[in-house]
Amino acid sequence: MKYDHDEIIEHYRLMLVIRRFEDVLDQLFGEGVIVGTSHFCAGQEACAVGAVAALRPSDLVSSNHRGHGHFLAKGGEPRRLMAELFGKATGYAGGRGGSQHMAEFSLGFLGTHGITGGMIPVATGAALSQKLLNTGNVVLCFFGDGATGSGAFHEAVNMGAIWELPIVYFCENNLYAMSMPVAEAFKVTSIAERAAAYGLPGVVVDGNDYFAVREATGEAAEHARSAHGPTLVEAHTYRHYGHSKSDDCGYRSAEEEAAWRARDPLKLMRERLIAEGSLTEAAAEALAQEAEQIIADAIEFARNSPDPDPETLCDGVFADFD
Amino acid sequence: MKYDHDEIIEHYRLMLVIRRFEDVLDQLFGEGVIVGTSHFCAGQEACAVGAVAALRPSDLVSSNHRGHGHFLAKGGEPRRLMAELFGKATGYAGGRGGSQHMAEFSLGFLGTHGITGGMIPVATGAALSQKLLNTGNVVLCFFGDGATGSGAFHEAVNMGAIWELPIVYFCENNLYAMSMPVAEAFKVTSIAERAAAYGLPGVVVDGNDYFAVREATGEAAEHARSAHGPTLVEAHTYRHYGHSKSDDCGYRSAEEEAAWRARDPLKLMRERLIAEGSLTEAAAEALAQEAEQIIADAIEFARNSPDPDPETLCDGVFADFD
Amino acid sequence: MRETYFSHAIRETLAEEMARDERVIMLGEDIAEYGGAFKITAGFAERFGKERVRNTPIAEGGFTGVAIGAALTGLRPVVEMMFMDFITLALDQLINHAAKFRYQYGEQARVPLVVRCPAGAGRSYGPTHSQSLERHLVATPGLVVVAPSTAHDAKGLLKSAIRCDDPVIFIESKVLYGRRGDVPEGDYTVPLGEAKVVRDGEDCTIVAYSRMTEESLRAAEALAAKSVSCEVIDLRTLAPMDTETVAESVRKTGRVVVTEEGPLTGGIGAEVVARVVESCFDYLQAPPQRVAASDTPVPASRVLEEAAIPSARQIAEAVVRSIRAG
Amino acid sequence: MRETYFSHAIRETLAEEMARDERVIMLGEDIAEYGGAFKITAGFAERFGKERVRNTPIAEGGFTGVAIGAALTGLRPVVEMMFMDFITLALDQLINHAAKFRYQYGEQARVPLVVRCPAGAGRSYGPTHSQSLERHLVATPGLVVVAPSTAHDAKGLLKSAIRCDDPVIFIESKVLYGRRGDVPEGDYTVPLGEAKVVRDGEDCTIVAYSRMTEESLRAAEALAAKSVSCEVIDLRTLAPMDTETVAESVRKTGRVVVTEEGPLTGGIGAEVVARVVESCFDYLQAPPQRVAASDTPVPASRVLEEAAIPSARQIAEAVVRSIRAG
Ligand SMILES: Cc1ncc(C[n+]2csc(CCOP(=O)(O)OP(=O)(O)O)c2C)c(N)n1
Ligand SMILES: Cc1ncc(C[n+]2csc(CCOP(=O)(O)OP(=O)(O)O)c2C)c(N)n1
Ligand SMILES: [Mg+2]
Ligand SMILES: [Mg+2]
Repeated sequence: MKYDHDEIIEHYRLMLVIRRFEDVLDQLFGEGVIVGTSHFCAGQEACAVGAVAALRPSDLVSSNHRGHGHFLAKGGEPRRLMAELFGKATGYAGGRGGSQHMAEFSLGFLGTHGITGGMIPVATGAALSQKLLNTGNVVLCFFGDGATGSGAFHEAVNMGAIWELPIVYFCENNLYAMSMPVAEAFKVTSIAERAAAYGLPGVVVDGNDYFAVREATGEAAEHARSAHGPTLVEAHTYRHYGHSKSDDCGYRSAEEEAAWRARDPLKLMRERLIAEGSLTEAAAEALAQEAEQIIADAIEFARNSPDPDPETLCDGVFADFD
Repeated sequence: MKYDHDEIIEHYRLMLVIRRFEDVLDQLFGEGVIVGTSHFCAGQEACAVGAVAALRPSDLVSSNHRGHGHFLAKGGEPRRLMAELFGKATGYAGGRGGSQHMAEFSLGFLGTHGITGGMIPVATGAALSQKLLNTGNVVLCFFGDGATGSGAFHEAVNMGAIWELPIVYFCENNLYAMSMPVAEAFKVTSIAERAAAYGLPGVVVDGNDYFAVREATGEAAEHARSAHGPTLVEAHTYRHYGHSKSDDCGYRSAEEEAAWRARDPLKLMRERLIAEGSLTEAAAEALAQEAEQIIADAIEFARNSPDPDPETLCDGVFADFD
Repeated sequence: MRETYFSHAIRETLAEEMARDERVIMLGEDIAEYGGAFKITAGFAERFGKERVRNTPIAEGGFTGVAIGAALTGLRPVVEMMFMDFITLALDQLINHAAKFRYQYGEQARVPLVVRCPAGAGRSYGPTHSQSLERHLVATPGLVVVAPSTAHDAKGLLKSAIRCDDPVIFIESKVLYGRRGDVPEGDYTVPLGEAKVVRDGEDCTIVAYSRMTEESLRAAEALAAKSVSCEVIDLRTLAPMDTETVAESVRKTGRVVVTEEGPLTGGIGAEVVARVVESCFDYLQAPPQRVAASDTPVPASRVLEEAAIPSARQIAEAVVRSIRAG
Repeated sequence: MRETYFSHAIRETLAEEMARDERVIMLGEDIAEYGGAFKITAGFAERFGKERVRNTPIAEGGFTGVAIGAALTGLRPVVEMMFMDFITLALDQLINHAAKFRYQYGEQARVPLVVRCPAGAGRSYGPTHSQSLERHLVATPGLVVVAPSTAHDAKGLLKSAIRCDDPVIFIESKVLYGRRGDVPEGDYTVPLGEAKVVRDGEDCTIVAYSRMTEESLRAAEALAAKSVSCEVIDLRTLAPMDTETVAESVRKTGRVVVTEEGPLTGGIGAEVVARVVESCFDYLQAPPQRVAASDTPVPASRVLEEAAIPSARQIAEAVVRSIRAG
């Protein structure tokens, strides 16, 4: 294996943590403990963890509405993420943002956001900063297949291309935008094909395979870092849950779901690591329990955290006018 | 010749009229007779006239900021167009719109418009009407190279493609968007290449050759009419004047300008028609004088037309609330 | 009369109008088989076909523009803007195209378009899924803006909106979706451009629309117990605004409180206040009061969201302030 | 002190700020070699290089978003929106991104962005090239909106805007570009958020900004000849608004006329009136008056455009109406 063993195990554990985080959230929503909405990334963990694994810690990540995995992969603490979902003062956005609006710049995490496609220009601007400030960092910009229909995608990717910015456009193609199948939203069969319209390389990768994702993203990141400009990476993947907590997935067939569950990224990774001898069944079980513990602790933390103080409602709208 | 002789001569005359219209406008602006702004299409007459020649009279045309030629080609009267530029009550928009905001639906002319790219979705919607109302008509949607950078282009062309709407996306690539060379705005060398991103055919055509434009547009229109969806036609052309009346074209080289003037669409057409024996020098001269007369008459009409009545300022904001 | 949900009243209206007029079509994200984020159009694709109930890609500016073009050329499109927050992406098409076409192209141009906008807070959806952005539409000459507060009016106003030859922004409070009210079966319209006195009173006029009408009635109820009599006006149409109904009431009560779910600055309340002082200054016994959301984004956390959005209590307090003031 | 054009004051400021701070960059259509549609940045590309003076494709939403992202991560971008009319295309990035980032992401997030907007009518450019769209920005919590009326303030306010850590919309009247005024050489700032009394008076307060300040002063001049003394306030910053300076004046004069170049409904005037009645109702001797453009798109024809846009005459008439009223 060309990667560090401990790191790989750590990343596998991270994927377990993300999965557990999402599974538990689904329960908490069901029980009414959490209100609002959330978009679960269970099934797409290899994209988040595999792609971020290809970065340096000082690189930046921008996310979208389905961002818990991206944030945890970039070093977000499950406790503060969970607290945000509970709407608590200790959450990453102090309860103001909820699932779709949280960031932690010290980790290089530029934020989840609720406007589909809206962060693609913002991430492109972050890449412009990296270039002009000569940081040597690259930006990894996550978005879904649906977002590629937006004008924001088109305008931003074009600027990333002509200015040869250090950014990787990473499309998690999970076959649907909400209920809209990719084939209904676009006439092209592959989103990576669209890269050509911007004069960019486009690559397709198995988004459920941590190693494949890491490999492809690593190449794209080095391409970007060495001033060759962006790449459009299209990762094929699938979400286990519905679009958001209120979706029953009536638009997907049972066969399709089963086929993708059979290619669950956690299962694939576990099987591979065990086959390679990097992991034992017992160690895998222990990691799963660790993940459970981490999430249980996060819930505990969130539950015991204070609500934001309503007196702070109007604070911080401006940096210079408070 | 596969086209009707009289029609071809008529179209050549139309191109002369458009040229004269623009040349005279330039003078009128210079003299301060006309205020506001205008974008002249001199040099691009073969696009307007050649493309519209490929349509049926009941087909629709949508335009942009550089729309005098499109409007005249679709049957607009020079008098009322000129009156609009004079800001007169007899103009197509009663003086309210000026160069960039006039339409005549009875002619199937959906309008010039001042927002670059903004009419592409609107034209796509008109194509949706044609499809759902089974009119058998197609929409010809004109825009420039610069407009293809806009999100509106991306979003609309994608919808035109997936819904297989009867529309021809006609890009007049005149090498610049204002001062921005195509090669600086896009990494791809040809705009037609971008069609592939939408699963559409893209064709490149010599935009200074009336016959080539008519041929390509005709094929695209029949493709659209027979429910096969849109085509992206890219016509290479060049504007003789600056972007708008205030532009000195400092960004273009004298050689480039000379090379394109040598391929002036009027010159090309005249030479071809004379070579083919369809036109004599004398007849060509007579047509040019006719064009001059038509424009002189239009100016006379505009000059003698009344100003709009300021009392009407607030009329017609709504259809149902006046 | 039958009691039904606000959301069902809208669904029923859309279905009736689609059945009545072939030119009525729908465009929006996930509106076909899925029935839309709020299930308003559930069953429509099966009934009316996917040609007329059209799923769009995620392209709010684009599909609003497409609807505008379709409206100009013979169809009567109804767009579903999944959340009103996304209308920001369509503002160029609405402000620079739909709103201007009739004025600039003249009588030949009509834009019989309805843009349905689920709006407002109260569900802890956070800053980009909770806004009340009607201010941007009301401030644009050429757009009609409608915001019903009851299931009855939702049906009658939506019928009028669909039959109107101007572009109409139709605001649907997400919280009101779950309210029930009496709704006649079959065809009826509520005229656009007319406010309604929904409660008679003598001491103070409360002007509201959409969900805040409910809160205002609640405030009026509470104040009635303290012998303060409030007249409540539901604007129903925000643009063009029915200033006369408001003015008539204020001339009687001498006091006015205006409330809305959007932030204070630059809101609908400012316009109402400006019109009230212009039209009935001499009748005013106290300064008009605005009760609006905080001048902040809408926070997600329930405690913060509740603090941000006005409620009956704040409306009642404003009435009391007004009465104490003079 | 030196007299210079309003447009030159802006150019000079941009150049000085780019020289002072490497993080200041510019983005916009045709701003490099071409110098922008109004030639404000002529020579900048040569002087500062095309890395920092960046021509963009026609993609207002996209490049505004790019600027926002760059601002979040260490640069201080100045965007040129060729015509303010095109800001409609960037409203999602401004309303749902720039304006919310600090509030939702907390203190770590700053958006030191300036969006320069040549605005207003008077050139017969027609409906899509003549608008005053500040209403949309002022009504959005989290945005700073600035609109200078003199070359002096243009320089001082633009310096403050560039040095501000919040997103600032900077409105430049296209007509004012051609005005000359005294402008100190070198560095000075005019603080954001402070209105200015530009003429003292006793009988009526006129509140204005941008080009309407000039018209208001002209009206005040004309009225002085008839022994009516007007106090003229130039708001300068529209958001956050300096209500106190206005209120102080109105408490003295008892009358207020508010004027703006945008249409009446939903404009800045409504907000000013609402604040005035809230803060100095008891001092008002007459109903506040708004003088604004017609509730129409801006027509191209000179006669219509002149009829649509307010002028000194209408402002003076409003003052007289106010004085007659009480
Ligand atoms: C501008 C905008 N339009 C619509 C939505 C509603 N919405 C949220 S996520 C989503 C689907 C996004 O699909 P995709 O980009 O494929 O991401 P996925 O959810 O599949 O991960 C939609 C329509 C939104 N949040 N923002
Ligand atoms: C949304 C918008 N952005 C910018 C402009 C200013 N503008 C008008 S035309 C133009 C260039 C358009 O270039 P292109 O599409 O190639 O058409 P051409 O002028 O070359 O015919 C620009 C930048 C505008 N009118 N609308
Ligand atoms: Mg998807
Ligand atoms: Mg061009």
